[in-house]
Amino acid sequence: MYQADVIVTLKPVVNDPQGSTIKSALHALGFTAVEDVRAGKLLRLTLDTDDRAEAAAMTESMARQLLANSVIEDFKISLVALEAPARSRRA
Amino acid sequence: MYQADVIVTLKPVVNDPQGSTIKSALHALGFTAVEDVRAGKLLRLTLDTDDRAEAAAMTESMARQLLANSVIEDFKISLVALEAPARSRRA
Amino acid sequence: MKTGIVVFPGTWSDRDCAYALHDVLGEPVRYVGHRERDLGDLDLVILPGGFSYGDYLRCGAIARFTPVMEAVARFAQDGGLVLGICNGFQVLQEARLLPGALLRNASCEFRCEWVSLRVEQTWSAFTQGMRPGQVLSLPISHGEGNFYADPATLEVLQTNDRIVFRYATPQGQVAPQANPNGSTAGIAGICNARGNVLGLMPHPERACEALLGGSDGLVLFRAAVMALQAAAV
Amino acid sequence: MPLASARDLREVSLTEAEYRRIVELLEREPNDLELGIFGALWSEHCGYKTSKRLLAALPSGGRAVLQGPGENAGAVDIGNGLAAVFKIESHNHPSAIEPYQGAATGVGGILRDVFTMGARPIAILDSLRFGPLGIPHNRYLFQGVVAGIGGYGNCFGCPTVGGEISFDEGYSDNPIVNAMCVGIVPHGRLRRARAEQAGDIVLLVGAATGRDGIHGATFASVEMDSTSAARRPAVQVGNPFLEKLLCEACLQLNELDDVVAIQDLGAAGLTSAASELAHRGGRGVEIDVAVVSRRERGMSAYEVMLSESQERMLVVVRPDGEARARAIFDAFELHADRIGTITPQQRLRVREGRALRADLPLRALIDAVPLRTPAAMAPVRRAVEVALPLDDPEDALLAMLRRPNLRSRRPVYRTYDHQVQNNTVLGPGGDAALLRVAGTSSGLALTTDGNPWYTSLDPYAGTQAAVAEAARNIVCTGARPLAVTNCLNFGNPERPQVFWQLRESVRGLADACRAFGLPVVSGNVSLYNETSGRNIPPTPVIGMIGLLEDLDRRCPSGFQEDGDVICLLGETREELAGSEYARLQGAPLQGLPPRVDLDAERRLQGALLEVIHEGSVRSAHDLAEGGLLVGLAEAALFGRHGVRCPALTGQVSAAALAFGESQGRVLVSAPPRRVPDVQKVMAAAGVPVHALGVVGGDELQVGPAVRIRLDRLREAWECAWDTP
Ligand SMILES: Nc1ncnc2c1ncn2[C@@H]1O[C@H](COP(=O)(O)OP(=O)(O)O)[C@@H](O)[C@H]1O
Ligand SMILES: [Mg+2]
Repeated sequence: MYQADVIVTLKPVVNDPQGSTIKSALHALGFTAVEDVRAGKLLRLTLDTDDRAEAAAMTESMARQLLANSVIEDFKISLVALEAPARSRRA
Repeated sequence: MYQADVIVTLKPVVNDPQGSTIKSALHALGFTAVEDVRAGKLLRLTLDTDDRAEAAAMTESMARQLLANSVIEDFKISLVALEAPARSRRA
Repeated sequence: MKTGIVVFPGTWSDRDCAYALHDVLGEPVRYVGHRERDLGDLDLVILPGGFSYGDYLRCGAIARFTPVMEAVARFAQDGGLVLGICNGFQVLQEARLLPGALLRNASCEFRCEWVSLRVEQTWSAFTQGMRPGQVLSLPISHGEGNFYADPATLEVLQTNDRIVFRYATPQGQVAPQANPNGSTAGIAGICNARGNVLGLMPHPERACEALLGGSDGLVLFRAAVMALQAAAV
Repeated sequence: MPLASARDLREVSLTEAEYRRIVELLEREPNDLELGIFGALWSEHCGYKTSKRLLAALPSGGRAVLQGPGENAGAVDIGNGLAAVFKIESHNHPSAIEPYQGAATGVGGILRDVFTMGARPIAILDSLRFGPLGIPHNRYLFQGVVAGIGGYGNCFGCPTVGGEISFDEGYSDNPIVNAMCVGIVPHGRLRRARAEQAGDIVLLVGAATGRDGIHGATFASVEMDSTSAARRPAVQVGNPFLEKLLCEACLQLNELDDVVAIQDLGAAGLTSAASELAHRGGRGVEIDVAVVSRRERGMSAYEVMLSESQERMLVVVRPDGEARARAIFDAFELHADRIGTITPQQRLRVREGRALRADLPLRALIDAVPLRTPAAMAPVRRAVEVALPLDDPEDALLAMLRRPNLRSRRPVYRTYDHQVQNNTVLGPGGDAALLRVAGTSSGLALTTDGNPWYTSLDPYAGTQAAVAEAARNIVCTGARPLAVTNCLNFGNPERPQVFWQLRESVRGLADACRAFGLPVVSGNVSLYNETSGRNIPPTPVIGMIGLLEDLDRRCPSGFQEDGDVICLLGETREELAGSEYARLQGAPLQGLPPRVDLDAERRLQGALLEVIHEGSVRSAHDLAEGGLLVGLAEAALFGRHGVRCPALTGQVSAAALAFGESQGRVLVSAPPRRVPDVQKVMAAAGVPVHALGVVGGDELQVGPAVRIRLDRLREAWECAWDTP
């Protein structure tokens, strides 16, 4: 089992209304040292494979096809091998 | 300058309609090895401080106050020291 | 003119579109399910508004992979008329049938209100018979209608006269205070190079009767009828 | 010697006497699961044990009533063979801890109550109360709740067309979030959730079941370890997308004759839904929890039976119809578990595979709920004269228009889709919303009303005022009031003053509805709105629907034409207690609220309908919070027409004249030649008419003291929400 984290962020040239709204809210709370906020997404996938290369290829392909839109977004993948949790261990 | 990434995820016990819908979509695309999808948020903050401890404390406090709701969400912080980018360098 | 109205899981403007075309304009319509692959009998295909797949992940991202979208792509390729309204516009972009993307509204809030649109070109299938500079009053209802395209794409849209509608004041002035969502250059609707595929954020199907506040939406649907009649001759 | 410890009982909110009663009814000790089931069904939420006796006094019958209280929602005839199905419900507690999801799932719950009856939801209204916006936490709650309501309704595709919002210290930390939903169904397709035939199949459709909303944190310790509390989410994430699919599927199922009942899962989940469904039909039900699709591993029978996971439905079908029903679920990509059957014995039997886990008589669970009548105590009240100065009426008016309680709600309702479905004739912003009944020329008028200050001063009169105001709002559109739903939001009824408030309020509701001939066909009670010992103000919310047979006879609330004569209908008294002006002046909340004269109100409303229908008036706007000057300003701003009036005169103080909130008053405008018609009808009904001035210009001008350009008025009225 692998856990694949896909972090999807808006390309730097695309402006980020959500980030700016959050930044203003943080300033209003007194966190004036915040210079910039960018909002992104995390998609945490649990993959039923023990082959790291396969997990990586699969995730890359999912990110390209569906999880990120290349017109506006970039993505980054990180993989962690998982101990199969007790609940999914098969007898 | 520090960059603080705050990853906000739904607590494992909370239902994640978005995650399950994305999972079905991935299955429909043929990625049947996907066992689970959980959707979360990334907030990438740029902080105007060179003090790591201060950056950490500030981010923690922002996450608690605004960025995550502890009733349904968990958060995780990671910090990276930044080269001050040209635009914010002061003369 | 026979119109097909595509229904994705989560679509909700399907019934409103059917009402506008069938009940108000008297045109035959049929619903097209998201798994259908045959659009052979249709002249116009509408991708209506709504929250296909809950707008989870990104608006339109999941819907674009449904079987019907392959058929829509072929249909557009063959010159059929395709109209994407609101969520339908987002689906068309995700499917790369139209360029650009729609970001979260600059206010970060959903907006449901009447806006004024300036007609920017009159050569596409959906604007024939309109006057350049004509102002239409239509409702919007979206949280992610902030049009974005990179500079090169914008340039292409501009030079090929593919920007169809811009948000404007009731007097027809394109101005920041008339822009409800922060769209680049006030863009509310664009078409493809051939002019047979149009995507727009406002809801013409909600503006077909004085009783509900206005009937400028009919101008757009009638233009499509005219374009088809002209093509048939 | 009972098996259950005091702690176990506390966790299922049962008293020892109630426990003894259970043992008596069962003639044995209940097991843990059974005790949990009793706790749930005998709870305030499901069993209405504190309010049931009071609610029995509400009038609920009448010619138009197709379904009174007792089903998922009430239903009334609206002509053309159609029924309107509607109900209001609270989601206060979840909204207090997670405002977005709390409010969103509240909307989800009320939508299900309506489409469960076979009706297509056509409108949502939201009635909201918060603490003052100056306090950041209240602002956070406000923003989250509004976003959650829009988030769910917009995605689902049902327009949010009305509601109300008010702010008062009494709601700090304990917001009130009530949502009302209205749907439409042909009479013959109105569906009741009752299973009358043994052998029918019970399907569970929609979301998988998780450990959501299970009470009794450490109860049933045998089955749960110490980490179980951490495993229980306090709030759920709403899934409006799934709900939309469920709705469309249910509406299609409703067309099948083999489908005998549809019931949503709400409070106490499967336990309550299955029991009520079977009990209403005089049958029993047997469920196998092992078959239920789960979100998590290791859930016990107790957790499955009491889970309150959202977006789930029970569907009962004839055995022959199962395949047809499944074809519909498949088309919507919904999975359905066959979890049980309807049985001849009137019992709830819960199995887990082979093992029988619970076996309880439904009569004991549902009919035998022990009712409570707590002590009631009226507070000591004195009639205090409230006299207030009015130095600068112009400044005062601008300040009033900026008040969070009075300012324009547009920043809120423009975040709600209020047009989808193409029937919104008058959307939010006026007195009541008006929706076309699709396929007909008639309209439905919808409103919610409630004034916490009047009910604080006098819950009986305040509740009557709410009914009267709701009816007046409906009548102002030209529609005739038809029926009522209500949500009773109160503090802890174990406190004698709170129970007294509840009792008085229900009495006021009953008396007012009787006087207007309006049936109460549905409603909801939310008690224990108490935070750190502070109870909310008594907050009954009235939802009302009205019928306008001919939409061409509708009436807008804003002034329409220059030269029209503005008339005030009704009587203005020296009534400032509980008013927004009193709050602006910082006066303490004391005195008697504005008097409600139900007879005068009825005459006014009857006469107003007459002049609207004969076309004598071009606009009608009811006077409520803020009184006459605020009402004039609103009608001017709604209609984008100025106003010219000579100085106001009357028998009362300047402040009461300008900003007093006497009930039973409406502002109308009429073309000069129709004014005599208005006067004649009003005279016949004994309703006072005062010609105030004329429509025209781009200013609001009232005597020499008030002269404000409309754009300045608008600027004040449309100020941003976060201006405290
Ligand atoms: N929460 C809300 N949701 C939708 N509409 C609202 C909401 N609150 C207020 N409105 C609309 O704003 C208008 C004015 O509200 P309010 O001041 O409460 O009116 P009234 O005093 O006539 O009841 C009404 O049309 C109402 O429907
Ligand atoms: Mg009103």
